[in-house]
Amino acid sequence: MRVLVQDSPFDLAAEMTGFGGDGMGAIVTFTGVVRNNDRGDLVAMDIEHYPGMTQSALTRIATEASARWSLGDVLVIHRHGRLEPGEQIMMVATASRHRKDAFEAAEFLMDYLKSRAPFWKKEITRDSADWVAARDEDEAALGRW
Amino acid sequence: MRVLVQDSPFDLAAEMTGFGGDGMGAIVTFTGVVRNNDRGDLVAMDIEHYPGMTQSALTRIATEASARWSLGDVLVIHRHGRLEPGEQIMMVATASRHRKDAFEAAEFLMDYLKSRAPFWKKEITRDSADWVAARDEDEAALGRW
Amino acid sequence: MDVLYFAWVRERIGLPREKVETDATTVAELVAELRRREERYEVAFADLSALRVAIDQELTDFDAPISGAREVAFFPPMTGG
Amino acid sequence: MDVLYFAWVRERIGLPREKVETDATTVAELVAELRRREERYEVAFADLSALRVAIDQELTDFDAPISGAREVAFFPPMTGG
Repeated sequence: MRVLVQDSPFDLAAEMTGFGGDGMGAIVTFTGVVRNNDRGDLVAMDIEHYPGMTQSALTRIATEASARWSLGDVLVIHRHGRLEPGEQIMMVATASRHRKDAFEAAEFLMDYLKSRAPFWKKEITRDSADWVAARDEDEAALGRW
Repeated sequence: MRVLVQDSPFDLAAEMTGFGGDGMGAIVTFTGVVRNNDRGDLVAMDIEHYPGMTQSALTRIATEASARWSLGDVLVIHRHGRLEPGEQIMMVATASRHRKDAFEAAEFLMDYLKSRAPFWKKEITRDSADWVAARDEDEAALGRW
Repeated sequence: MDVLYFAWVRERIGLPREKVETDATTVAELVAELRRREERYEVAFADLSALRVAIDQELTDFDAPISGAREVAFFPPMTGG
Repeated sequence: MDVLYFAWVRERIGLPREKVETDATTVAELVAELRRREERYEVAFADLSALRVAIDQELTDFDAPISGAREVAFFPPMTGG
């Protein structure tokens, strides 16, 4: 299991080299990318986090996923700081013998990352800077696990 | 949308460069890897396909996914021929504005690829060569879509 | 018409494809005709529930009509992915 | 104890962390005490349903005891991923 919290970019390809290991037939990745807003005037997304808590919160989520599903490997990377449209924000990867476990564990990781990891996004446009509101559906998504 | 049927290896990183495009916040990939059997004596997996039908069957599945979910991009790669343990067999990738669409579409693609794309796997060990039997649970997985 | 065989169907029949002249109007009739030919066909087609069929490269059923078909393919359930 | 603020809580209160001496026994009592201090605290803590709290870097509830806590953090619902 690897959990990385960083301001620098990450390289999906480099992270996936050797990921999974022997006997794992299924690898799922999720990559989150800064997307422009509906008005198309996003300058950057500013991501604040709680340094003392972030690593342990992500590790706890990854550990929980490993306990619930049969996983050969788990990777979580989450960036903070100022990210421009098109930049990668975060990724998770899961490896398992079967695709069902790999998919479910990746979705679980994403649902918990959204609402239980101490990150806050601020949307910076030319004229404004607004904190992104949590979405009810993200909180509701936890109910399925 | 890209659909590739090939005997040569593919490079997840190269395929993902520029994948998704503007406005897509969520990218999901699934990679299938040849895993050893329970006895640990797999020499290779021999993958036969139906050349005239394979490309069109995969394209149909990818088109169906694009119709059902809001996707910015879809990629399907499936190899055939002789593949050794640890080699990548296939991958799918989906890009969407939101993670739910990207995950669901990727799972849909995988479920249909398993049971509706004309590929047949033969497990080659030192002493035997046996066709892999279709699993009832793979057929049953189609029921959820 | 061309008749194609894949995976263990190909192995049991011993060839990947052949030209077949037939008056059969459905896949099932074509199968019955092939089964009467030789034992290897009888063996390959013994259990239709273990077989799948495509006409002109599209999956279909054994009761599908084959008039006008250029290519009929028989194979076991697919195991891609 | 250290009290930390993040995102708009930090912005409304105007600082990221401060030392607080308190006799409060629960998070809710600590919040009540902070609200009595100055209007910026009153504003930041006006709607507890819009806030989350962590004690010693673990998420908890507003009725959690704070005796022995080294660090209490207040922030809006998280928006990671």
